[in-house]
Amino acid sequence: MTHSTALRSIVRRTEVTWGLVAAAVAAVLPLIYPSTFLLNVGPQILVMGVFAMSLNLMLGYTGMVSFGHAAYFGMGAYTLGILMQKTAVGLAASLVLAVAGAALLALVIGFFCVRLGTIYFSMLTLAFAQIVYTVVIRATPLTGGDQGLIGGIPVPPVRLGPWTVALRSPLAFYELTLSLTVAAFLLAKVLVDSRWGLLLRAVRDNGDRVEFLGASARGLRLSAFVAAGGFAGLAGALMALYVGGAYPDFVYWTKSAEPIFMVLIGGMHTLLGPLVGAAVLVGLTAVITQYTSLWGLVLGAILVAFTLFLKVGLLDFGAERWRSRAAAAPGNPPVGGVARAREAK
Amino acid sequence: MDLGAFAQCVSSTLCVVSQLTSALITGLILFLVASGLSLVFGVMGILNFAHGSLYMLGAYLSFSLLRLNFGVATVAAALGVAVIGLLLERVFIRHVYRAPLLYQLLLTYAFILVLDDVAKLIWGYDFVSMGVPDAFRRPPIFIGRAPVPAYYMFIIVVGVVVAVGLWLLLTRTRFGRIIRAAADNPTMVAALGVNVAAVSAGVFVLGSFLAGLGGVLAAPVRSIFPGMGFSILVESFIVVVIGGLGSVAGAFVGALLIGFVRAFGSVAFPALEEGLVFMLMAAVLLTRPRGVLGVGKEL
Amino acid sequence: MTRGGGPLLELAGVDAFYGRAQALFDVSLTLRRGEIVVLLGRNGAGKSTTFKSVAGLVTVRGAVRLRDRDVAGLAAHRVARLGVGYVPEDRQIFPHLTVAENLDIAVKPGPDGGVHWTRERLEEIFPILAPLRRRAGGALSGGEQQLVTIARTLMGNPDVLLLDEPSEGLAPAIVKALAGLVERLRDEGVSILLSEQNVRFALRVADRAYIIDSGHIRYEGTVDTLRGEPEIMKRYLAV
Amino acid sequence: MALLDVRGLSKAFGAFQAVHHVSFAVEAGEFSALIGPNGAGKTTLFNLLTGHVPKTAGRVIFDGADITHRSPHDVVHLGIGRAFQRANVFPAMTVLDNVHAAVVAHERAHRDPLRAARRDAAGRARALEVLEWVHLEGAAELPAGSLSHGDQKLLDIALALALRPKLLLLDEPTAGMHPEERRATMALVKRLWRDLGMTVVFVEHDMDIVFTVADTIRVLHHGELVAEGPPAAISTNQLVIEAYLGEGVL
Repeated sequence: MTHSTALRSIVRRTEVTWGLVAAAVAAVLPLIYPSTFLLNVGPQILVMGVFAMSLNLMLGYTGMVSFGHAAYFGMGAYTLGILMQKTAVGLAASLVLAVAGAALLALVIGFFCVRLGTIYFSMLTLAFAQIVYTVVIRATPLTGGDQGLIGGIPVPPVRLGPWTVALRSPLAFYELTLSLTVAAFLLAKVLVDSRWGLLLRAVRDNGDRVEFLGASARGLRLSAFVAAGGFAGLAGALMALYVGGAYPDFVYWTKSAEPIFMVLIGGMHTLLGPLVGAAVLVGLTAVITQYTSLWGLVLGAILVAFTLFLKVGLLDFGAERWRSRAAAAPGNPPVGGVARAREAK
Repeated sequence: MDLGAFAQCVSSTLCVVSQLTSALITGLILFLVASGLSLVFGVMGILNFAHGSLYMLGAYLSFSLLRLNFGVATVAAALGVAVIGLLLERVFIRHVYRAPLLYQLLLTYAFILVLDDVAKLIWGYDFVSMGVPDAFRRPPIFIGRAPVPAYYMFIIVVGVVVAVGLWLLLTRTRFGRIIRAAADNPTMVAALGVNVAAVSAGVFVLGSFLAGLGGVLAAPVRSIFPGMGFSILVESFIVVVIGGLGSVAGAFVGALLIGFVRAFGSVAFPALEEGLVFMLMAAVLLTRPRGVLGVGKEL
Repeated sequence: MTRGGGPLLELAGVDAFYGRAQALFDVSLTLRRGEIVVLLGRNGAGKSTTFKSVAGLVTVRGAVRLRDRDVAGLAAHRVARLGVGYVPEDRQIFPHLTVAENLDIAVKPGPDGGVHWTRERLEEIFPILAPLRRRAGGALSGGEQQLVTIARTLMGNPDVLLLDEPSEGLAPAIVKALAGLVERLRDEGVSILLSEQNVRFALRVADRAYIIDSGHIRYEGTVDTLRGEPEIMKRYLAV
Repeated sequence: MALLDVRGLSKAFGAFQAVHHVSFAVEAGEFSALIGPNGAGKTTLFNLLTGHVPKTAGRVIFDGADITHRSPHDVVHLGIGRAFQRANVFPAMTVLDNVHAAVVAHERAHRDPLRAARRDAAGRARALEVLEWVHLEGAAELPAGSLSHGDQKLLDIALALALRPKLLLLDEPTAGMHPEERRATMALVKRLWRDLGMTVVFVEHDMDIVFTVADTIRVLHHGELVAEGPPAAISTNQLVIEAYLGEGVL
């Protein structure tokens, strides 16, 4: 009993520990090894990692496959971009409003989508996302239409106590993205380990049974949808800062597909899994494109091998290995309530 | 919204006929691709992301084979795609029948990446355009005073013939009955002595053939480029959802519906052109969550 | 009665599993040529699983011998082609196919290559079939579905017929007709393994009986012997 | 006053009368069985009581409140818990998380953002206590899906117990178990009934068990309540014997 409980909390703490260790390494790395490649690709990995992690609140933790998650990513990006370009709202407030805007959009769209299940849910999320896309490319005065929000996003230097940090510097931006990613990860971790997160997983496993426990599976799905939308909005806002604009392809459906594959590659049973998936997919693409323009061929072949041979996400594979080793360890308690009832009788 | 333009169009034979033929060729090509997707999904439960890439391969093969002869190119290209489909199914896809749906998507998405790059290697990065085959370089056919290009008529005829043929295959042959029965209950079909694995492979080949044929027919009227399979893939998914999962008749209705929405919607709502099809899907899903002709198959 | 030595169908020490859950424990039973054997037991006792073990629809350990050939682990369609006709409990008619189409799917020669059953012959034995030909399977009543699934299975010319609870949910008059039909099939050379909860029906048509409970065979004997064992009937069948 | 009062309850699926004009009253503290052949309408009756299937006609009064048209959630929170014929649990979650989820849902803690976001040591402790009731505490950290069928059935019951129901509906709690396991499980259920002061209605096919443990037996046949009474009266009831033996069928 105590043995396995201990194991459980180790696993639980492990994710945070590993996450923080990885973050510390990532924070120090560019200081000792200032590579342009790293400063270039690093923020992309982090932003896409947060995006994939946000999707996983739905996909892995609630069992909902959204094909239209780019809508909230794009909403975050455009909200931040428009606020920073056209108003006097500051960076911090713009980030908050970008998250809020994305969550609000998710609330409206999610309200309709969570009524449907399985593939129908997926297709309806796709439909709404494409409608958002249409609005984005047509609302030219606000969004810049096909061209996107061009002309860059003015980012004023940020004052941190005695220091003034110019976020235009790639290193500063890298560290900012990293710290926001860590914050998002820790917040998401608190959420998925909470009672709410517990019920989300219950919905994922068996939504009908949740209803019989007196909780609304639909309401829980909607809350996961909104939370995922908010985190996606953060990712989108960061992406807008990174590229200095917001573009229609942020909202296009191919942008919705990317985080799905990141989650699948990294593993859907943890929050770090999607980040790992983003690192693999973005990193591999960046590396492969340096050598060949036919990156799809190489990446595709890797993915085919991955699906056929590994069949689960990388971190899930590792966790499963670890668990089966732990389960085989001696000292595990006997099970069998029915048998125990027989003895008790 | 531009209802004035729409009113003007419907009052002119020229415009109506031209939008009508456009609706039909869009719808019928889409039907060919989507019916294959629907069959594969209905019988095997596989959502094949690479289905659009098979369409692309059909177009490219037809482009390359046209040098020989149009008839040969059409038949050989579609059959070639069917063979590619068979290879994909036997070598890769049969290993993921029992895998979660998302892993099937990941695998077939990987095919898209590979096949697009293969297309780049063989046919280059740029758009290629093949033009109307010589056999169809002839005066248009007039409906009233409105001209319809001969090749458009060819697409419409082939599309309708294939639709009818597919319907006959599914309803009038033993193979068709087995396919429909396997979509409902593959275990029982196996218990009656039918090799369901062989049927699945057959269905995948048929689906690939249909996608390839769609590409072949589209090649002369659309630009051909790596990645051209993507947008028709999304539209095919929409057709399958609108028509009801696994229903070929539904796919026919759904595909034509999309053809019409695209052709006439672009006149009436030019500002919403990109979104119309998705609005249609949202409307269908919100009012009839199992599709227009859906039989209520649960995923 | 027996030809070619051993029994037509024999299960020897069969364990069956659904995933990790074991549903049958060391089940052994035999069906000889020309026999009707009934497997009795309550809901969930393991009757359907026994049938699925023969039909190749569940993972088994142990031997399933058909005419002395071990068929355990063979794919379902191979078992069917070797002459086993399986009529599942819930009938599993193809609802979107017509009756004629349902029958057509199963058409194949028997294990000896012979064709004993044709649609014409079946329509003669099941007069109800002919007028139903064009009706969709899903639109039939329970009794009609039961007869169609039996007829469908016969189109494959099996020499072993597995009938899983054929009387369930049928009106008394239909059950009576079913009894006559089962006997007629036996007379035409089909050996039948039957499972039932309707003890009366079972004891009327069968030659021998097995009782299964919690995945274990608890009793084996002729129907006449079983009739004289009220204790056993009460314990396992709540009769 | 009866805890559960069912009056003229009917349910038709198209032309098929699944439950037809059923009336009965379950007294508080009762330990009763609902029996009847397959397809008699027992599960449908449960679905009607818990509000999962709309009623064609009739009323249901529970604990003084009319719950005829209340939502399934309300019915749960008013105190009707339910376990299922086929173990209905959360297979990928640990056994403890399964019950903890039920505790959270029962307390409606997930709906209060401040409580929802915090970890819940007290809730886990309560969940563990519930697991001890059904002797599954040793399996607390295993995935529910890895339990044996019988243990999953117990976990299903534990999920219902975590809701602290006044009335517990058990649909074939011993289905698929060995005879000895069945008896042990029913004995456990009866002890829980006594210790927790619940009212229990269970569906069961094993007549030995039914006639041994139930105080009251109700018999459903073709959707109608054909008999109701103590075991002694039911065992000699001609209608019941017919329903089970299929008199008149051949």
